[in-house]
Amino acid sequence: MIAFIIQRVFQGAAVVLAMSLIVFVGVYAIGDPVEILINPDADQQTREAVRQSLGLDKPLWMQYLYFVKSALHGDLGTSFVFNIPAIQLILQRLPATLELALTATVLAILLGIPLGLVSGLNDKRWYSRMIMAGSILGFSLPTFWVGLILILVFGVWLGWLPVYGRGDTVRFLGVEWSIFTLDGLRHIILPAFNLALFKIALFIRLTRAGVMEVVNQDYIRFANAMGIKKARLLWRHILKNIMIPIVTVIGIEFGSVVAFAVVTESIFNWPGMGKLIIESINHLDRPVIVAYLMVIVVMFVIINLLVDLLYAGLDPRVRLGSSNR
Amino acid sequence: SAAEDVVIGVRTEAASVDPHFSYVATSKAAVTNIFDTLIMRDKDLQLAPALATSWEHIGDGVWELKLREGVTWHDGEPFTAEDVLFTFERAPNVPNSPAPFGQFLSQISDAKAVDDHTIHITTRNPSPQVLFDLAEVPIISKHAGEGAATADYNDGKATIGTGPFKFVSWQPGGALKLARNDDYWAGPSEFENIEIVAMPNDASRVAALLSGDVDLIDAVPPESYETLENNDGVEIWKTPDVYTAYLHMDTDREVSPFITAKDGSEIKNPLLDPKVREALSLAINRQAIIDRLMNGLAQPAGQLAGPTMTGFNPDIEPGAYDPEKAKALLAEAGYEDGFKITLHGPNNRYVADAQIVQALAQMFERIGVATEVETMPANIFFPRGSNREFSIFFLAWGSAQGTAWHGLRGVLMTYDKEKGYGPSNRGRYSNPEVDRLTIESMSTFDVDEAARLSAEAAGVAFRDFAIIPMHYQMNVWASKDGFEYEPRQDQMTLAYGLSSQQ
Amino acid sequence: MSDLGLNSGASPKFTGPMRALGERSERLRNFLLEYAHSPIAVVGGGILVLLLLIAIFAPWIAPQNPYDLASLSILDARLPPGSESYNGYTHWLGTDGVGRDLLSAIMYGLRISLSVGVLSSLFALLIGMFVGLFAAYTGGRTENIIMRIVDLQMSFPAILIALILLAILGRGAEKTMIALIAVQWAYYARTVRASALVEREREYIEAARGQRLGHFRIVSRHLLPNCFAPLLVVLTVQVAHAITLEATLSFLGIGLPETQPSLGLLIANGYQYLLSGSYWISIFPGVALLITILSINLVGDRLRELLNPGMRR
Amino acid sequence: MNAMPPPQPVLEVERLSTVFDLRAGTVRSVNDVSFSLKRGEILGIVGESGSGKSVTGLSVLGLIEPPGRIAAGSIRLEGRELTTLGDAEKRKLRGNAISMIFQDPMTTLNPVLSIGRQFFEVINAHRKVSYAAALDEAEAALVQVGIPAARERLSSYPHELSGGMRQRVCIAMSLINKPAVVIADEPTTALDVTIQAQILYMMQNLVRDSDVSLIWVTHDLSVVAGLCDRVAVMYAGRIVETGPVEDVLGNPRHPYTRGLLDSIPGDAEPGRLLRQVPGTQPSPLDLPQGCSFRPRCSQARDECRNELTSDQVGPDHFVRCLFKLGGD
Amino acid sequence: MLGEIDRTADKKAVQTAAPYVEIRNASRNFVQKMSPVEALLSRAGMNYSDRVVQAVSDVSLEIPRGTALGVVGESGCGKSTLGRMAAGLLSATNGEVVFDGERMDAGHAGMSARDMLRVQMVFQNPMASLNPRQKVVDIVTEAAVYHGLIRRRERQDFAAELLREVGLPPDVLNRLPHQFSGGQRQRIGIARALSVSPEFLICDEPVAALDVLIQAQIINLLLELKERRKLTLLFISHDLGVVRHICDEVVVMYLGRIVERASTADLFARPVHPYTQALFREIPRIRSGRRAYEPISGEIPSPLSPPTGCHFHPRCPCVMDKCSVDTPPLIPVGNGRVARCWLPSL
Ligand SMILES: Nc1ncnc2c1ncn2[C@@H]1O[C@H](COP(=O)(O)OP(=O)(O)OP(=O)(O)O)[C@@H](O)[C@H]1O
Ligand SMILES: Nc1ncnc2c1ncn2[C@@H]1O[C@H](COP(=O)(O)OP(=O)(O)OP(=O)(O)O)[C@@H](O)[C@H]1O
Ligand SMILES: [Mg+2]
Ligand SMILES: [Mg+2]
Repeated sequence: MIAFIIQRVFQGAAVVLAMSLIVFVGVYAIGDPVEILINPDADQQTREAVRQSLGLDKPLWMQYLYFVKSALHGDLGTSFVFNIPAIQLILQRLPATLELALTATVLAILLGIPLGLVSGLNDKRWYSRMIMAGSILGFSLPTFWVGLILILVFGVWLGWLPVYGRGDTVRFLGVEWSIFTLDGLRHIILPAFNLALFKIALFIRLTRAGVMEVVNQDYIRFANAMGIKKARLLWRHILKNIMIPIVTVIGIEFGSVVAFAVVTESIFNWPGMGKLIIESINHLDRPVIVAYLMVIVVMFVIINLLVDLLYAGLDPRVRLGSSNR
Repeated sequence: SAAEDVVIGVRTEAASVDPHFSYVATSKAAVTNIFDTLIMRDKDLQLAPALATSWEHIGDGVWELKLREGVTWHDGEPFTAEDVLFTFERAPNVPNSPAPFGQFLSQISDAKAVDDHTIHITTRNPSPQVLFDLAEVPIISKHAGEGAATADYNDGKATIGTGPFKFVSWQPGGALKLARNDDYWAGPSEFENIEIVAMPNDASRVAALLSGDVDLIDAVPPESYETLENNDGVEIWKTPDVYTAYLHMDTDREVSPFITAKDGSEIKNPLLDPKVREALSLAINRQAIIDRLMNGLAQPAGQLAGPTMTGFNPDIEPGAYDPEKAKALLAEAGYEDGFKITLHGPNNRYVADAQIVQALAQMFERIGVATEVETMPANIFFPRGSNREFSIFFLAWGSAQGTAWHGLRGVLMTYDKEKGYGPSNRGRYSNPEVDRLTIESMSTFDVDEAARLSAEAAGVAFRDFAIIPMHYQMNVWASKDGFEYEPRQDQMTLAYGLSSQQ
Repeated sequence: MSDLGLNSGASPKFTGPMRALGERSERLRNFLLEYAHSPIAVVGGGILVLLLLIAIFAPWIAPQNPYDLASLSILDARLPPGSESYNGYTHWLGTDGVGRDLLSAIMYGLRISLSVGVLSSLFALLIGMFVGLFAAYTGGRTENIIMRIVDLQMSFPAILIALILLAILGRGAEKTMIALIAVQWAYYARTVRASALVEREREYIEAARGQRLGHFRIVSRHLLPNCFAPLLVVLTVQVAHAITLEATLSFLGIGLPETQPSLGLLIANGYQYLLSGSYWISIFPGVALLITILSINLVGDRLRELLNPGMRR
Repeated sequence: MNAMPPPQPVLEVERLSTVFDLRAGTVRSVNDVSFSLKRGEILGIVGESGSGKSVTGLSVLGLIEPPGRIAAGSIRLEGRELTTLGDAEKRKLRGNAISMIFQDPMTTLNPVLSIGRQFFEVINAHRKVSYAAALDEAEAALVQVGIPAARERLSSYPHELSGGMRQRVCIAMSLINKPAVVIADEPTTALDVTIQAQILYMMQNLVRDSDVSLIWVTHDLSVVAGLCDRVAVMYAGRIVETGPVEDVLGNPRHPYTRGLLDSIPGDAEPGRLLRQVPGTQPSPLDLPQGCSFRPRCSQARDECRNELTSDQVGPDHFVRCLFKLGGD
Repeated sequence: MLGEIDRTADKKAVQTAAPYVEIRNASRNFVQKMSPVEALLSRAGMNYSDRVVQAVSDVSLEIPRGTALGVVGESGCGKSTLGRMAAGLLSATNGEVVFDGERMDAGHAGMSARDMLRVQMVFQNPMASLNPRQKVVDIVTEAAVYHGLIRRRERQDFAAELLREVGLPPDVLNRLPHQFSGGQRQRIGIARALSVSPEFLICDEPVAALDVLIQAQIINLLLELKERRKLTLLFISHDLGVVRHICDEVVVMYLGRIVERASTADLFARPVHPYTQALFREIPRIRSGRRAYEPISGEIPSPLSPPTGCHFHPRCPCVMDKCSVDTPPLIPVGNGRVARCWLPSL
C-alpha cells in the first residue's frame, strides 16, 4: 500500500513534468503574450522592457529550467495579467469550481443511481424504457447548448433563478462557499444541473448495466434460493456490488466534471477555475495555465488514489499495489 | 426608484486594483471608481479639472498645477502635493507590470511641490501632451502607498483613494465591491454599495440584465440591441467610441504571404499600389455592415480619429461605396482579373468582428478579389499580426486620449524601434511627409496648431489609403429602467456615472 | 472408417437457437433482423442513414453553397424562416448573421460535423487499436509503459487537451481532427487492450501459436477480429462524443473556421441572437445536432446491446 | 389407494413441465417429470448437459424466471403445493424448508460480503436473531462441514477460501435453517477428485445424522453409485429411467442408461474402442416426436414415434422405453 | 492424401538410442515481479518480494515413439504447464525439451517453425480453443496454407478430407464454431492439429469438458488416430479411468513435481506413492457400489508457498519426521517405475 501510494506520487510527478513542458512549448508556439497584454500605444522599447521584466526575452529552455527551479521551491510563477502568484490565483478559484463540480456530481448520483436501479430491476417496463430514452437524450445534448436554454427559460423567460455568479457566500473553513446560503443555492442550481445532465445519463446507464449484470450472477441466484427478501437483496447484495464500478466512474468523472466546468462556468459566469483558464489562454498567461494544469493533475492523482483506496475498501478482492491486474 | 445597492456587469475584468499595475482600459475603469487623476477626461474626452483645479504653462516647459483643497483620502488623511509627487515616483516603477505607466510620465523631467496645494511640472518637450498624460495617472496616497506592492492594493491595504467609492474587496474573476465615499469632493453617489462583476460572455451578460440580476451592463452586443431597446424594463445608453475599426495592409513587402494570383501563383504584392487599396476601400459597403451586422451602432469612418477628437480632419470623407469604380481602379492598376487574398481577423475582440470579416470577404469577392477568411482568437491574432504573418487584416485602434496624433504615431508613422514610432504599424506603411507632420504636431505647444498638423498628416496618409478605415464603434450600455447612466466615449464603465432617474 | 458419431448423410443437429447458415450475408441479415427488434433503434438508424445521405449529398441538394462567400450577402442577414431573399429565393429556415441560408448551412454543417466526428474517430480507432493490441500482445514492461501513458491521457480531461492543442495548432478542420484524435485514441487503446487481455489468454490464440503462425498473423487474424466488437461500440459512443466536443470547441471560439461552420459553430454563432428573438439561427442547428447525436446514440446503444451485453463504459 | 402408506414422501413432483418462451420458439427444458423423495433419502439425477437437471431443481424451488415458466405439474413439499404459492410465501420456504446448492462454488458466494455476514443474511431471512447469535450458529455449522478455524473464517471473504472450502460454506448455509430437502446441483463437478471425495463423505455423514432429504444432481454416474439411494436418469427433459441405484446401474433397462454406462472407460479393457452412442442430444427447441432418444438409439423403431409412458419394471424401477433392454 | 507431407523421412534413418521425446530436468517458474517502487522499499527492509510460482519443477520424462504417456494430478499441479513446454509454447526456466534429437522449447532457436509443426496440441476447452470468427475451413487449413504445405486452392478438398477423418460431414466447412456442439468442436480442434501431419500430439484434458457419451466418442477417435497415424501422445487428464484406457505409461504429479511414474498396468495394479494410493481410493467407481468414503484430508497447498520437504507431507497418512525436512528423490521401485517417497516399504 505504501509502495502503491509512492508509485502514484511518482507517476503524478512525471505527468506534472511532462505537462509543464508541453504547456511551455505550446504557449510559446501560440505567441508572445506581451503583444496581447500591452497597451497598443506602447513603443517598442517599452515592449522590450516588459519582455525582459517578465523573463520572456530568454530562450525557452532557460525559461523552462528557471520555472522548474522555482517550482521546486514551491513557486509556480506569477500571473502576467494579475501579478498574483499563479497558484494563489487558482486556489482562490478552486472552491467555486469544486463546489460546482461536487454539487453536480451529487446531483448526478442522487438522480442517476436511483433511476438506473429502477430501470435495471424492471428492465422491460415502460417507465424503464422512458428512463433509458431520457438518458440517451441526456447524452446527446451538448452542455453549452443546454446551458443557454436553461438561462433563457429559467432566467429570462420565467425569471425564477439567477443566471450568473455564485450569489452570497459564507466563509467556512477559511473558504467562501455559496452552497451554505439560500441565495448561493439558488445560484448554483442551474449551472450544477447543466453540468450534471450528462453525468446523470451516464450514471443511469452504469447503474442499470451493473444491476442487470449482477442480477444474473450466481450469488444472487443463491441468495434467492436462500429466501432472502427482495429489499434486503437489493440493499445488501446488489447495491454493494454495483457500487464498486460506479465509485470508480464517479471518481474519474469528477475530473471530467471539473474540466467541463470550463464551459458551464463561462456560460454562467461562475467565478471558478474554468473561467480563469479560458481567460488565461486568451491572455497567454502562461504561469496560470501551467499552474492550472498542475493543480488539475495533482487533483487527478489524488482522486485516483482515493478511488483506488475506496475501491479496495469496497471490494475485498482488490489488493492494492499489484500493478498487474 | 432604484435600490441602494447596485450590481454592474462588465465585459472585461480588471487585472488589478493597483492603479499603476497595468495600463489597460478595463483596469483603469475599475480603478477610476476609487482613485482620481489630477486632470480628468469627461465623457466626451475633454480635459476637465479633477484633483487639480487649474493648470497653466508658466514658461520653459514648466506647468503650474493648483491642487484641489479640502480633499481627503478615504481614511480621512488630507490630500497634498506630496501624494502627487509620490505617485509620479511610483507609477513608472511597478514591478512585473505587463503594461507599464512609464510612457505617461516620460514627458516629465521634474516635478516639485511649491506648497501643499501647488506643484510645478517641468516637461521635456514643449507640448500639451503632458496634460493628456496626466489624465491617465491615478493619484495614490503617500501614507498608504509607501512601500506597498501590487498585492497590497489587491487586498485593500493600500487601496486608499480620493475617488467616489471606497474599496471593499476584490477577487480576480470574482467581483469588485465598493462602498460610497460620502465625502467625495464632487458630491457623493446615490448608491451605497456597488458590485462590479466581470461577465465576458455577451449573451450571459444580457441575460443577467434581462433576468434582473444586474442593474447595468456595458458592451451591449449589437445582436441584443434591438431586443433591449424594445424592452420596457431596460434603458439604453450610448455614445461614440474611441475605437476605429480599419483594415491594415501589408504595404511594404514585394511578396506578401497571403496574396497570390487567382491560380495560386506568386505575384507582386498588389497592395503596394494605392489604387488597389482605394479599390478595396470602395468595395466596402460600410453602411450595410453597420446596419446589418452592428444594428446601426457605428458610424462610417474615413480616418482613425473620431469626429470629437483633437486633430480630426473634417475634410476627409468617410469611405465611399462604389464597386464599379473599384473594379475600374483595379483594372487601371493592372488587376482586371483580380487576385486572391486571405483576410485575417480576430473573433473575440471587437464588435461583430468575425462577421464583419466575412462581410468584407463577400464584398471583395464582388469586385473580383477572391477572398478567403481566417479568424482566430485575439491571443493568436495579435502576436501573429505583430510578426507580420498577415497580408490584410481587420482590427481597430482606440485613441483613448482623444487626440489624433496618437493614432498617427502608433499606426501610421514609419516603424522605428529606436525612436518608438509606429509600434502598431503592422503593415509598415511609410511616408516621410506623414512622419514629419506627426512629429511636429506632437511637439507643438499650441493645441490648435497640433490639431491642424495632425489633420494635415491624416490628410496625406488617408489620401494614400495607408490603411482602410471602416467605422467608428459605438459604446452601448443598458440599464434597468429607473437608472440613468452617463455613457462615456472612452468605454470606461464608472459607477459614479450611474444615477437614478427622477 | 468406422462411424465416429455422425450417421453419414444425416444432417447433424445443432444446439442453440442460432442455426443459421454460415454465410456472411446471412449473418448480416440475422444481425439486422435482431437489430430490428427494437423499433426505436430502427427509427434512430433510419434517421442516421438519412442524415448521412444529406451530409454526403449536401453540395448537390443544398439550395446554396454557404461556404462560398461570394454567393452570400449580408443584406440577407438574419431573415426569419420563410422569408424571401432579394434574389427571390425562399429561405425556409431563415438566414444567419452573415446571410447564409440556414437550411444549406445546416446541411453543410452536418457534413462537416459528421465527417470531423467520423473521421477523427476512425483515425483514433486505428491508432488506439494498434497501440492497444500491441500492448496486449507484447505484454510485460512495454505494455505497462504504454498503458500508463493511456491512463494519463484518459485521466486528463479531453476538453482541456483539445483546448490547448487547438490554441497551439490554430483553427481548421484538419487541426480539429488532430485534436480530437489526440483526445480519443486512448479510449480505443484501453478498450481493445481490455478485450485483447481476455482474448489473448483464450486457447485459440495458444492454438494459433501451436500451429506456429507468425505474430503478425496471430494478431491480425485471430486477436483483432475478436476484439473488434467492443471497439465498434466505443466507436459509436465516440463519434457522438467527438461531434459534441467539436461543437463545444467551436463554441469556445476555436475549432472550425468561421467560414465553414459546423453545426456547433452555427449554434455558437447564433446563440447571441437567441436573446434577440432571432431564435432560428441557433435553434435549428441545435435541433439538427441533437437529432444527429441522438440517432447515433440510439444506434450505438442497440449495437452495444447486441454485441456486448455486459459492457460498462 | 392410501392403504398402508409408506412414510409420506417429503417432496413429490408430478408431471412437471417447465418451458422457456424464447423468440426462436419454446424451449421445453423439463418434460413431464415425476419423482418423489422420502425423508433421509438421497436421490441422484443424472444426465448429459442440457438434459434439464438444473431446470428441474430450480423449478422445485420456484426460481424459474421469465421467459421461463412452469407449464404444468405439481410440486408438493411435505404435502403443501408449491406451484400456486405467491412470491413472498415461496421466499419464506426457500432456504428454510428447502434449499439449494449450486455448481460453481467460485461464483455462488457474494464476493463483497464476509462469510459471517452472508450467514447472517440467510438466517435472518427466516428467523429474527442477533448478529452475534447468527455467528455462533454459523460457526457450529462450519464445524459440522469440516472447516477448520471456523470462527476466523466467518470474517473472511469468499475469495480467500479455496473452492472446496467455499462449497462447504455453501452447504453449511443451505443447511443452517434445517431444511427438509436440499437440492445440490452438481456441487462437486468443479472440484478435484480428492476434494470431491471429502465432500461426498461429508454429505453422507450429514444425511445419516439428520433426516434431511437430498437431491444430488450430477452427470457422473460413479458419484451416483457411491452416494445415492435412488437415481433418475434424464434425457432431453424427461426422466427415462428411475429406480434404486443398484437396479438401475446394475441392470439398466433403457438404452440410454446402458449407453451412459458403456461410455465410461473405467472398466473397459484399456486400448479398446469404447462402445459409443452416436450423435448428440436434440435441441430442446424441437424435440423429436415420441421418444427423444430415438435418433441415437440403435433399437429405435417406428413405434418409438408415439408418446411413451413410464413403465414399472421392478420394485420402484421405472423405464420410459418401448423396448426395455433385457433384465440380465 | 495427407500422409504425403513427410519431412522426416531422412531423419528417421539416423535414429539413435535417444528417446523420441525427452524432457530433461525441466522446470518452469512464473514470477510476478515487484514494481520498481516495491523493489526499492524491499531494499529498505520492507516486506515486499517477487511472487514466484513453481509450476513445474525438475521434471524428466521420456516418451518412446508411438506410445502414449499420461499425466495425472489435481488441478494446479502443473500438468498444462508441462504440456505447453512439451509443445514448445512455453519456454522452460531450467532444463530442456528434446524432440527427435533436437531441442524445441520455445525461446530456443533450435528448430524451425516448420519443423516444430511435427508437435501439435489439442486443448481442453473446445469452445475457447477455436477462433469464434473463423470458419471451419479456415480453422483447419490456415496453418497448412501458411506454411506452404498445401496450396490455397486445395483448401476445400484438404479440409473435407480432414473432417471426414475426424468424423464430421464435409458440408460444415463454412460454418462457424458456435454452430457446433462441444464434441463436434473438439473434433474440429483435433482436425486442426492433424492438418499439419504431426507426429507428437499433446492432448491437454481433451475430454474433460465433455459429456460421457461424447467423451467416449472422442476417446475412440483419439485411439483410432493414434493407431492410424502412428502418433506419439502426451495425454493430460485428471480422470484416471480415461488415462488408463489410453496410455501406456502414467506420470502422477503433485504440486509441480512427479511423485510417481509407472506403466499403466503396474500403476493400476499397485499404486505405491501414498498420494497415488489416495487418488485411486477416491475415484468413485460404479462397480464398487455404494460405499463409505475415506477421503484424504486437507487441501492442495498453495503453489506460492509449497510445503517444505515432500510437498505431500501435510496430507500424507504415513508422514514421518523426515518428510517435512528433506525432499525425497525419485526412487526406483522396480519394474522400471519410480516414486518420490521416503517410505522404506516401497
Ligand atoms: N434461462 C433459460 N432460457 C432459455 N433456455 C434455458 C434457460 N435455462 C435453461 N434453458 C434450457 O433448458 C435446457 C435444460 O437446461 P439445464 O440447465 O436444466 O441443463 P442441465 O441438465 O442442468 O445441464 P448441465 O449439466 O450443463 O448443467 C437446456 O437446453 C437449456 O438450454
Ligand atoms: N501464465 C501463468 N502465470 C502465472 N502462474 C501460472 C501461469 N500458468 C500457470 N500458472 C500457475 O502454475 C501452476 C500450474 O498450473 P497448470 O495450469 O499447469 O496446472 P494444471 O495441472 O494444468 O491445472 P488444471 O487441472 O486446473 O488445468 C498453477 O498454480 C498456476 O496458477
Ligand atoms: Mg445444470
Ligand atoms: Mg490444465
